Amino acid sequence: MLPPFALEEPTSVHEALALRARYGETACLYAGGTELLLTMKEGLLRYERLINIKLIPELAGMALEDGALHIGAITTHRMLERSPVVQRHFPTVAEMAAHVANVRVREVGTLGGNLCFAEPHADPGTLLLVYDASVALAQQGGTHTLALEQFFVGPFEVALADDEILTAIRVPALPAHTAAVYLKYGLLERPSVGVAVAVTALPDQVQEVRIAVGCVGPTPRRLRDVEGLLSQKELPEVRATLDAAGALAGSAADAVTDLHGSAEYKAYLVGVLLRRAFERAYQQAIRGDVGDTARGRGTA
Amino acid sequence: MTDNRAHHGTATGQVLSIHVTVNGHAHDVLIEPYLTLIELIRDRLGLTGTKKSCDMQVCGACTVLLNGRPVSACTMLAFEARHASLLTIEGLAQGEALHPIQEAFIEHGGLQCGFCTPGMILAAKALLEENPAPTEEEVKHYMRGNLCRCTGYKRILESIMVAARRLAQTHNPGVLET
Amino acid sequence: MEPSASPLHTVGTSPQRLDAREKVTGRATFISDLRVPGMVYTKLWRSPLPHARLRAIDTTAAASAPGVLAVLTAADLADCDRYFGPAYKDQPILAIDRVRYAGEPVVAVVAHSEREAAEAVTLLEVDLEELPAVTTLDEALAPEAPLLHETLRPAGHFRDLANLRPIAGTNICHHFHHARGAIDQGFAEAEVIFEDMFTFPMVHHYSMEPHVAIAQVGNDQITVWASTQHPFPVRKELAEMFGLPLARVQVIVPYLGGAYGNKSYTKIEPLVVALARKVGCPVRLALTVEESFKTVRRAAARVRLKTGVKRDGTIVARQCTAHYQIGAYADVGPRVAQKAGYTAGGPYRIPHLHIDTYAVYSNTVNSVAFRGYGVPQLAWAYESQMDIMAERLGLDPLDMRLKNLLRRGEVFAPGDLPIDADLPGDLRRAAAAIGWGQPLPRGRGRGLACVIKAPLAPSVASALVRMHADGSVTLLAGTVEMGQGARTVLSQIVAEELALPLRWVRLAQPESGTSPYDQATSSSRSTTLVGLALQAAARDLRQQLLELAAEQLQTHIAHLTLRDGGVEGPSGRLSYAEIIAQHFGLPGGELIGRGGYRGERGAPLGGVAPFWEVSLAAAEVEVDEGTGQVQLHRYISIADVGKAIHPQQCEAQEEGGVMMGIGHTLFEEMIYQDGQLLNPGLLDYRIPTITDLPGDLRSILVENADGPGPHGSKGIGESGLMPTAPAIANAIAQAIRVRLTALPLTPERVWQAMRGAQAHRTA
Amino acid sequence: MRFETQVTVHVPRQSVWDFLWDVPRLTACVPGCEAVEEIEPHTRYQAVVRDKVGPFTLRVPLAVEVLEATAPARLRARAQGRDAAVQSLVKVESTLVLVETSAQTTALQVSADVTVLGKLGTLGHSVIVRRGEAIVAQFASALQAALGQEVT
Repeated sequence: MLPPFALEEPTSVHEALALRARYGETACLYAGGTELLLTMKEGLLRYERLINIKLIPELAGMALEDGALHIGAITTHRMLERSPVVQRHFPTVAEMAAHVANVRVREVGTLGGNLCFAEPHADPGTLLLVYDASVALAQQGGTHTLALEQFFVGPFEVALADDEILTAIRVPALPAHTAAVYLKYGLLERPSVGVAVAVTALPDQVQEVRIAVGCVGPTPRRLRDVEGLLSQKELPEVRATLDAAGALAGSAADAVTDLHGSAEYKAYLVGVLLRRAFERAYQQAIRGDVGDTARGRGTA
Repeated sequence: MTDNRAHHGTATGQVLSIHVTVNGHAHDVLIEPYLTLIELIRDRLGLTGTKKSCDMQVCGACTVLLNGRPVSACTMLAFEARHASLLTIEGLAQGEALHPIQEAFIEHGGLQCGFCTPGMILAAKALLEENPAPTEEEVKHYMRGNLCRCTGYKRILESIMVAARRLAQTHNPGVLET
Repeated sequence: MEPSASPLHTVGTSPQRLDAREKVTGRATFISDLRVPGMVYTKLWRSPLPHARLRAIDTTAAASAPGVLAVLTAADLADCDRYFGPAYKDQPILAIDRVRYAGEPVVAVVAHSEREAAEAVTLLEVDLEELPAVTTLDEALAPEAPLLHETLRPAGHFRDLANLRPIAGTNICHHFHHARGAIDQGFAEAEVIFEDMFTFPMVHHYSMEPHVAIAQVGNDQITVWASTQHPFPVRKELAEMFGLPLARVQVIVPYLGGAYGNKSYTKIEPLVVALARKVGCPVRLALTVEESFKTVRRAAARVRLKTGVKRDGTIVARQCTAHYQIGAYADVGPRVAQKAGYTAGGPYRIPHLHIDTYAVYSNTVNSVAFRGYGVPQLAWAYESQMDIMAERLGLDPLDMRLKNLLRRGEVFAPGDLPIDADLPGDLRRAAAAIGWGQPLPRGRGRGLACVIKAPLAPSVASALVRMHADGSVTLLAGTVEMGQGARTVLSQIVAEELALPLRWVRLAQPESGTSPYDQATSSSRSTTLVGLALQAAARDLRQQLLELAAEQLQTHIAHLTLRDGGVEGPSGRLSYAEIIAQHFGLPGGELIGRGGYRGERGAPLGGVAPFWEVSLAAAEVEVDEGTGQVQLHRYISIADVGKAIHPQQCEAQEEGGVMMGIGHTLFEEMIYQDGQLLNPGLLDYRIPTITDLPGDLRSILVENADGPGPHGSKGIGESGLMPTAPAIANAIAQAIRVRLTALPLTPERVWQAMRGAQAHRTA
Repeated sequence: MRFETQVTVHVPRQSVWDFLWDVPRLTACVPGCEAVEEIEPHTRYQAVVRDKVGPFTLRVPLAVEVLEATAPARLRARAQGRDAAVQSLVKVESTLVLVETSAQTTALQVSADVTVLGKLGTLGHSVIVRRGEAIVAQFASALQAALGQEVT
């Protein structure tokens, strides 16, 4: 049962921003509502108004723009999962989307909503970090972009001001000879550990490794120190470093003990998934079939 | 608490008039913006085939098809059904002629207590419209969000695989649609 | 019209479930779908604290909230007996003076809508004075532990609980002791002695439909539509609490959306009745899933086993000490400890046996009946220890079990039913089916387990078969259809006796005022024992038909047979309709057959087991040595069903049981912290999904027609989940040489154990 | 949930002890602590604490009770209250131990047993654990800062 609220339905970003400005904290943007409505049913959040942004054409649609994928904020996980464009050019993103929660949540939940709600146990943010994705934030003044990495502030907390709206997500294409892999792991409904790795490599030559970890810490984050350990190296050296890198990643992940498991175990799992993800990504990178799979729950 | 009630005060008045097609029948209903789809279906329209269990989009008991897409009625706002075609379990059979998925569930023991069955069958319908010849792995992946505590799933999986084969045989699965 | 000559001899075939059509079309009515005219709604204020004194309750704001009809506390219900419970009458309708667990109902708000009731609940001000709480076994058993109950009032409901043994000054509400042979002598004879401890967590039934009840009170009469497996015990309890004759309490039970024990005996019914009495209109209480989590669970257990064996693997002695952590109120906790304790030796020949089990109160959610009734906790221990012993003795776990398994006809306990199954044969089938002994790749292993359970005994069931003027019949029996398929199977049994097509047979939903008495829809007893009562009723009716037909056809009964809905003899055939029409002189009236079952008294627990529910399993797993994750490749479940009345449903029951068992084996656990349940919902409490289905899940039905039920049937409702945990743990031990003694076997536990073993080896 | 931390301040133990009873200044160190009123000197106080995790705000009127005051070494207090809106109950039992590390320096050991009951759990256990850690740490460093001014 939901506490009562009124509904606003702007049809343009401009209109939506005006409503944001007028109602401030007493109103909340509403897209898929999969997370928002749950917490409202629990009585944890009460708003006088929900601002439904699904009628705003500018927020819809996906397109390739000079190699980068432009994703409208109200694009659902299912759309990502099933879009031929995404499947062809960003197969790992499509695979990841295909394993978000369950099909009903994917049908309704939006990428923009997922990123803005910033529930720590989520998949998309982690993977998109290794693509150096960015978000477009509209204000009455105009729109500015922010690196996704800066967008995540804390659990349920993002760098989105009360008078702003996230309009789109931009996902740059991976460099040549690069493959990304997303592995997640968990026993409960929500993932406990998510590790994304993008590897740029030629046979036996690892040029660049990008690593992001999610679910474990307060927010998804890039692990640049760990990336440094593995980049610009010959394969044998990288393999020899993987255990150390895994350990470092584990501690850098800032895990806490909770219902998903002990901090110790989660830190360890980060290392395991990192090693497995690296091997897969490397193999694909040198085979030249970029992208590949984000694997589902418990199939690490 | 008083501050919360103040909240309501400002919000309660609004009523939305929506047009929705439910199981092929057109309805014009007045709803509050905060009414959930399951409240509309069960309490206002009296279609109690849609079941409520976990109330957090995990179990799938309240699965209904909105324009053919599976959604959790428990955590969806009723106004989202505006101008849409809604299919609940009551609308799946054509009178006394059951849908092949319903028949398969009966023949292969895909149900016991029956509480998860409406959602299970509707999710299976959405799956088979999207992927008429799924592998067992594809069925498992799609149906992961529909829980059953009685059957152990084996016969649900069988039922869906059999229904898929039967639907493939009937040249135009569309005829069974509402 | 004549009943069509559609195929008879339905027993042993798998006709479509009689409830299937309703259920796939959404027309089946569950209690949560019922609307009674004038019905109002209630929501409850529940204690956030695990143990506290109720200082004051301020209801003024809530009482004046929109739509509110009444705000009631225990004080408002003083005009009835406010306590209930099947073992002890220790549970108040609403908390009286004290709350004993986090989630205990304290105040009820009745309003015109659920929404108004829920809003008003948030306006209640309840002043609680926190008291020290015990939420673990250790805390509850500590010498100075705070006591949950100072005095106890036995309910006298169960014959086998005639002598409850609480231990004064402790939280132990029942101590069950059972011994055979002389334990000291046994251990003296033993060559090797094993001592191990195993733990089993609190787990939740998660029936898809949470508890719900609607009560209507008036004209000196109570009507309750209740989600209960036990309409008759509930009727008795309500009659006692509200001072009415049994005849004035009507408990009606439509379909249940799953139960598995969580809807056994009395739960929320007294509350809705009490509220309906106050507000004067029908009251509905539908629990949310979170509330069901705060209403029922399985008893957690800590089991200590000391087992003495000969080097050749012969078991000579066992001492079992098991503590069941029950909740704040006893419910059936004491009986769970006792009935399960009675079988703590397992299906094995153990000359010297010494068993002590205890039911221990704690400030947690009530532990109630749950499929397996305390046996899975003990089987987890004794079947795990069996493999520990085999490994240490250098024996094959299969051989060691075969050596000790009781044979058919052997005494289980003096005065009780001798073993009525071929256990070694069943175990060999399980082993063969899983390819026992064949080589496996690294990281894989196989495990076995066999379990025995004693059903409810002695029990009582009665039944009526009404044949209408056209020859069709209505069956009246107290069995609740909760998914197990009773309506179909019981109808098959009668259709068989009366040579009627299944379509002509209908089992009415249980209504305590009109359905004949049945003690319980539980303990895997319905097909067997209610089946016997209905079979007897059908035979009574059959006899009446034969006698009338003999008279009407002027021949002797011996020359008559029932076929295709009629009676045939040398001189001709009469349909049942014709027989009835001739008898009454008009196409009306009806014939009524009566039947009953009464269990045999005696045996150590007061009733002789009508049959032994035995269950065997074989599992093959693969362990991911990186993550500790366990993957189930194959699972074989063997159920001794005696005779499968409906083979498809017997196999389905098994499969469902196995998956439920996989849940408590691999991930299910209710987690308490600071006296509060942290995971009362599906985001953090994980039950099996279709992706957890083992690569190959097979159930094998053993049919030796050696059961007491119709056509030699036996009950198997609980069989599937009883051996799951030890079978899987034994497979894990074979796969990675690591032994786990605490459930669930989460990847983290497996990983920790692997690390521990590694450290141990390297050290 | 138990949280612990320790800070050292360059202030004699007695002055630290005195500071602890300077209610306005002490409560200024408690993150999110709004109004505080003294019900009974050195024994009972009423405070309101506000906390925020993303969009989730908690506003709890707390009844504070001093359980033990052993000058100048040890102070134990219990605070309890409930946020009706969020249907959650918060209990904090905190202990401050003052150890004289030198005539001029004192080690402050801060520990808190925090219990959060009710709906808030839905946010996820980890979120609450992190907030608890953060709050205790902030409190300790605020104390350090405030006492730092003392010496200058």
